[in-house]
Amino acid sequence: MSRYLIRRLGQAALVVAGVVTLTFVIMRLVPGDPAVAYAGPRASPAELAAARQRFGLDDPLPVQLWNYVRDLVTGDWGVSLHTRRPVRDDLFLAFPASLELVAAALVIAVAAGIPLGVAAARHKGRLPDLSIRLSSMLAVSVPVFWMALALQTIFSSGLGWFPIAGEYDTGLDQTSPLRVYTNITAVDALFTGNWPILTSTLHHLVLPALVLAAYPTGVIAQMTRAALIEESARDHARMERALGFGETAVLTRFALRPALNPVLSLIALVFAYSIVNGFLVEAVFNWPGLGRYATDSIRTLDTPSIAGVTLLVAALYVLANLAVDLLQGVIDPRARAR
Amino acid sequence: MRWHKRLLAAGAVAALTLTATACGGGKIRGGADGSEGSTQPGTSQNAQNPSSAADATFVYVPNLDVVTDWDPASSYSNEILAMQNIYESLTRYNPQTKQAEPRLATSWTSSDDGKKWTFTLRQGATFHTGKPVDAAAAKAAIERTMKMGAGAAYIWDAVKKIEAKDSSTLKFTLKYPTALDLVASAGYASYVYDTTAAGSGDLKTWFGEGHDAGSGPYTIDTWEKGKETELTLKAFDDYWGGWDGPRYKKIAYRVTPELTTAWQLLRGGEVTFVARLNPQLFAEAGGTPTVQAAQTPSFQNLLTLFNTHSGPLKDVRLRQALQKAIDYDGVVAVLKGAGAPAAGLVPEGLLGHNAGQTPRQDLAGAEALLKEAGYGPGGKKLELTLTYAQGDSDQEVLVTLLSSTLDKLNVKLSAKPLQWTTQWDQAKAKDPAKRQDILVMYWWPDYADAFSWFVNIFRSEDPISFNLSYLRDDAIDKRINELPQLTATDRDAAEKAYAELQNKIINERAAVAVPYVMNYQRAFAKSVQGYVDNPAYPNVVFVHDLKPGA
Amino acid sequence: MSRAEESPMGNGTLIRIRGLVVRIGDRVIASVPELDVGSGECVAIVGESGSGKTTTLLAALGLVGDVSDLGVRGVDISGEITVCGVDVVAAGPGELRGIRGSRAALVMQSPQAALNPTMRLGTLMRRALARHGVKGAAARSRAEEAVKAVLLDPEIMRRYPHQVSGGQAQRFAIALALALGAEIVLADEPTSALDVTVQAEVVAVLRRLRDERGLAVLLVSHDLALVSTIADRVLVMRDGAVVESGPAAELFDRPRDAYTRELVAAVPALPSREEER
Amino acid sequence: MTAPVVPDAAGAATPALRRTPLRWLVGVDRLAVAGAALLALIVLAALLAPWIAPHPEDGGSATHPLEALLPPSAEHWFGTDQVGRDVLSRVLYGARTSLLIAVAVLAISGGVGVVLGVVAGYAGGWVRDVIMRVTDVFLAFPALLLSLALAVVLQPSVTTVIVAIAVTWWPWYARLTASVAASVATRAFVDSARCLGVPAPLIVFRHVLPNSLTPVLVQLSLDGGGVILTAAALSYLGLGAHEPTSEWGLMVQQGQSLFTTNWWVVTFPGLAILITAFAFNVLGEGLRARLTR
Repeated sequence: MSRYLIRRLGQAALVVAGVVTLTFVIMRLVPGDPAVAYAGPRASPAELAAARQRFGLDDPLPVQLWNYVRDLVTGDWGVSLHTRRPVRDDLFLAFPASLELVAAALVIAVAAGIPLGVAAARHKGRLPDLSIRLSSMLAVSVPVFWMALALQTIFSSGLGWFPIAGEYDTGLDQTSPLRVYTNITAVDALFTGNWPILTSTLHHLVLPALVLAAYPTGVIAQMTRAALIEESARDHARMERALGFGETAVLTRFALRPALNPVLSLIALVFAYSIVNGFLVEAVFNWPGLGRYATDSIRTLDTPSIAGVTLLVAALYVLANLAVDLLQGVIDPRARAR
Repeated sequence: MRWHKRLLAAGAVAALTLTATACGGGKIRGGADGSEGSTQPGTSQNAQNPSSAADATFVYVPNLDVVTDWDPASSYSNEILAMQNIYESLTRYNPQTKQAEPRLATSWTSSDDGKKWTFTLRQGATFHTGKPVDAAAAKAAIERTMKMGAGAAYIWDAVKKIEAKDSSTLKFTLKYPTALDLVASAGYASYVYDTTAAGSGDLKTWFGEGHDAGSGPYTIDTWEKGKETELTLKAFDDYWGGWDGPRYKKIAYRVTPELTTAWQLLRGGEVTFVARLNPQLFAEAGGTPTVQAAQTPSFQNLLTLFNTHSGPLKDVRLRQALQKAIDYDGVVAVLKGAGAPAAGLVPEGLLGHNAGQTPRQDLAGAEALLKEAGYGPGGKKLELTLTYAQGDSDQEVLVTLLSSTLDKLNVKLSAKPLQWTTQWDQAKAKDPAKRQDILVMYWWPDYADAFSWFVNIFRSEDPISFNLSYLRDDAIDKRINELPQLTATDRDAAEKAYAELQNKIINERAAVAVPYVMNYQRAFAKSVQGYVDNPAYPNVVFVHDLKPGA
Repeated sequence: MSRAEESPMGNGTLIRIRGLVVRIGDRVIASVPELDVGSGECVAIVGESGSGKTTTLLAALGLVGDVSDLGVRGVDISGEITVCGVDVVAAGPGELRGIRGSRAALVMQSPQAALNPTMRLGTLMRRALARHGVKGAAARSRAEEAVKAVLLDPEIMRRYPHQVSGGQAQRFAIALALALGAEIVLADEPTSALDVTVQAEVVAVLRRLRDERGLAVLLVSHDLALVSTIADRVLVMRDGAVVESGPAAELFDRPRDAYTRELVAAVPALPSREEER
Repeated sequence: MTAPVVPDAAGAATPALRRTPLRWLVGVDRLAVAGAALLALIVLAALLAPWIAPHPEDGGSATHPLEALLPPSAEHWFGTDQVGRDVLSRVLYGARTSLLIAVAVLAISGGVGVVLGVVAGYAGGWVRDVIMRVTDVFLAFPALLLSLALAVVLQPSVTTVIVAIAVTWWPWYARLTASVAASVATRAFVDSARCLGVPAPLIVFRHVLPNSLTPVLVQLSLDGGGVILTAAALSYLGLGAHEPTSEWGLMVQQGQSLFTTNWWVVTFPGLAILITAFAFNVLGEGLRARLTR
């Protein structure tokens, strides 16, 4: 078991190393001189040279890569060209809000996707199945940025049911200031018992989280359905039927747990995907997460920031996969034996 | 099983510690600046109701992050929105009179040759640090700015020496004649600040932590990078301008990149002022009773610079044909008020503006010129490259219309939207063959002086920096070099010189076409009284000048 | 379950099949004119794979097509199947679930695959008992008794399927049937996935339960050696049809059908039933 | 892209069905047929755009600044955009761009992925390890993120979109093919080919490749929708197609601040993306249900 863990960790480390190298290479290919971008359009040659030296742009590429890796490891993710602050600080500020949004979306997706998948599997081949399959295909086909605009126009500005944008009513910072620990507003508000900010945050979360949940709900429903159907065709399901259990019981009480394994791996995949998809949603709802930071970085060709965002999301993805592998051990005892 | 649970728990703890250490643990949000005694529950006005009560909050909606650099010496970016409310310069530009007016300086004189300037400073002004604003402090601030040489510090390039004659007399000696009162009104790098604010500490670091050392009506209250309400300012009680009558006691900057969202916030009464809308939303704002809309011409115009040095456009006839091909009225029509017809290079409101030179589309003329050069319908196909700013919808409109028109004239325009650094790199390429034929970019001056367009864009330079039409003309260079002294000493002569230069550059050399001047389209709450746009300070609202109405 | 007492088939016939034809599409998968299994009796169906023997067994539990993608749509069952007094062909799902497990239990070919991999054996046992109304202490004692009856350590209920051997798993499947009070076990190739020594264990358990408790067994197998040690009567199927049936001893000694002869001849050393006994 | 191929239940009774050609078209495959029909319609619309578009010149570089932002009418069914172009015509021409991108991306990434995957699967050993570790690295980026980063590097254009997406998608096919090819490579006919002295490349491309293709083809049709969405997202962020190309994502981006005032500029291109991605997904799902059984 621990050998499996070590091998798995080694694999993850290898992937992270590859990710860092690839990111470095891509960032070196970005047109334009980062020194110029940093020093500004009116920089003197001396300022430019200083900037070049600061970014180590005069060293040979392998040396630059080595320095880059060394800096990353020691927590120096470089300085953003557009905010002029350490990229790491920027990411720490922006990421919790993104995490909050993505987590909310995934909660919705799991809470809706799995029951829908079960229902579809239960009524396989009949109308409920077809309609669930078609709507989940629709959900994975919708361009999020467009859906975000549409929902915002209809439900916020049209019907006025939800706030237009933002993470919470910023006026509340005055009347009931939030003490931050994790920087995830909903979590901090919950643990410090700051109900005004908590309810406001949840209210603001509804639309963006729903939009962002569309894709994961669709794929989770489809995957749950497929995995359940596969699982319910196995010998053990026949055995459970022969023990007198009905179809619904076989699906939910017996087949669902082994079927969750592929669904879980899918969730890890969808988690990272949703962070990036969230960039597009955040822009529309002005959610103060990584999205705005990333789009600003792209607009200004801010290579250290783009690299930071890329590395962070890729690293999260690797971590999520690792976590899922471990979780699968909890769900499926067979995996523990590997 | 147990092994897994332990591992997962350890992971969760690690993640928590990571975030907790990152934010210092248990901070009050909105109190990023620990020393400034941040907000207390219930003591201040709810930002939700900007229009009520005496100490109302002015909620400004910018579409970009506000602060990248808190140092008044090097600040050269969007933080001007806040800086102009925190810091003051010696003078402030008035676009109506086209002249600098008193701010921290109450009066000034210049010598006949325009090389010696003496400013008399205001009595009773104090910095937020408590120190009085005197000539020595102003000298120290400007000298520090000059010494750092960052951002827009170049505006002081002409200054040879600064002397504090007494506590209220500041004397500048220049290397060459310059309209220093205009320089001192610049939006950036002109601030007077307390250079001793950080004590023995490093001043730049101290600024970077979110402190200020200005003399303006507001001072930093809270600053939280990356949050929606990035920055709030509060009244500086000892401001020399006083706080009589109803005034906004707080300013909040609520960053909202999406125009539609910004508009909906304003319509919903959540914010006070939206700096930028699109024409359609602006029209809607005009028809909304709780909102007022104001449109003001800016000092920012769009330039299409033609490559006079290499490629097909070396032929002046082709450049003139392009000038005639641009659908000026069409662009302005599509922009629906976001852009106004341009007359010459210098926007209205600046010395040098030339009201008569409004260009018109002339397709027949363009066709004739193309024919003469062997191109046009029936002739050779002319292939041109153009670069413009990625993500700028207004430039995109121009480019779309231009390529549509040129298509009919047998000119194939291949237009590329690029990030500025890329666009600029390509334009500066050593190999002329790699440069574009047409470059589209905005230009605006760092202080209210038309000289900026000429010295930066049309004076010969090597290596190339902003002379992106690659014009090399000794006669033009000579005239450009004469401009500062004329501006400083003889405004009428300066006016004439500007007119002549524009004729030479636009009509004779056809180095550039100016499709339109940007208009600012602001929308703000009905309750705001006394708002006047000042294009010399792009997007800045001088909040102290306003009155919160009912 | 009290239905056992009020069974309408007082004469101890647990399975009665008459004129059963199972079709999928136009193809006849299994056709059995007559088959009866009485209480305490062991009837075996033998034949090569694809002969329709498993289909016949599943049809008795109403489980034909339960895993197929087409569900009931493609499967057509005609004829009469009565199991523990329930008309399986006509019965609704609720009625079928009433007899499954508690009166007629299934033992499948691949022992571990037949047990849910994510569930401890005890959990499965507990849920199955609860499904048939046995809960709490009664359930615990019944489970323990049943597990002991198949010669397993009750500790095994704390394990997952992948942690037990094939023979243990198979005996546990039989214990499930015992705990639920089944009168007949329908065993589909119960030993073919097991080692030879383990096979003997499982067969021994089945035989003992039949002898001691009167448990009826419908055994499907291709293994004539196994069948000969336990079956009272035998049906031989080929290509969906019954080619020969009769008492085991008679059939092994004097196979009438050519195919049966082939089968019998193929078994290297068919042990004499007399010796075994 | 995200959902791995999960074979539906394989009942013992089904083989008989596989031979009935009628079932292929009706029965379970109504989904695939519906998806294919919808997609065929979109392809047809794209091919015939110059003839069926009411204002074909608007699909290209024409502009009519004086007819800007007209609401839908008999003359302009979908209204006009900021510079007066017929939105319907641009949506039809946009189908060309989107389908071109989808086909190019799938061809490139599918081609590269299949070749590398077959090599990895057949060769095994360190070759497989190296190729798989490289795909691991690529797969550690969410596809849109890596495409974004690449699109930033390259200058915005349709080609950029194709390259940026293809670079991030090939590893999926490499993975899939490698696992299928590995199992095909152990089958008897490959062994016998090897024993007969058939050279390795020939075995790979004559025998292993054709037998590994089916799941890849299913995956390709499933991924069409994902490519369309990613391409639209890139153009929406200003990293893809640019004026005067008709592209749906670009149209949404250009019109997004007009949603409350001129809804038609955004709504129709958005719907076009939705429907096209949906058609690909329905087709892919239908094929998957059919072919993996």
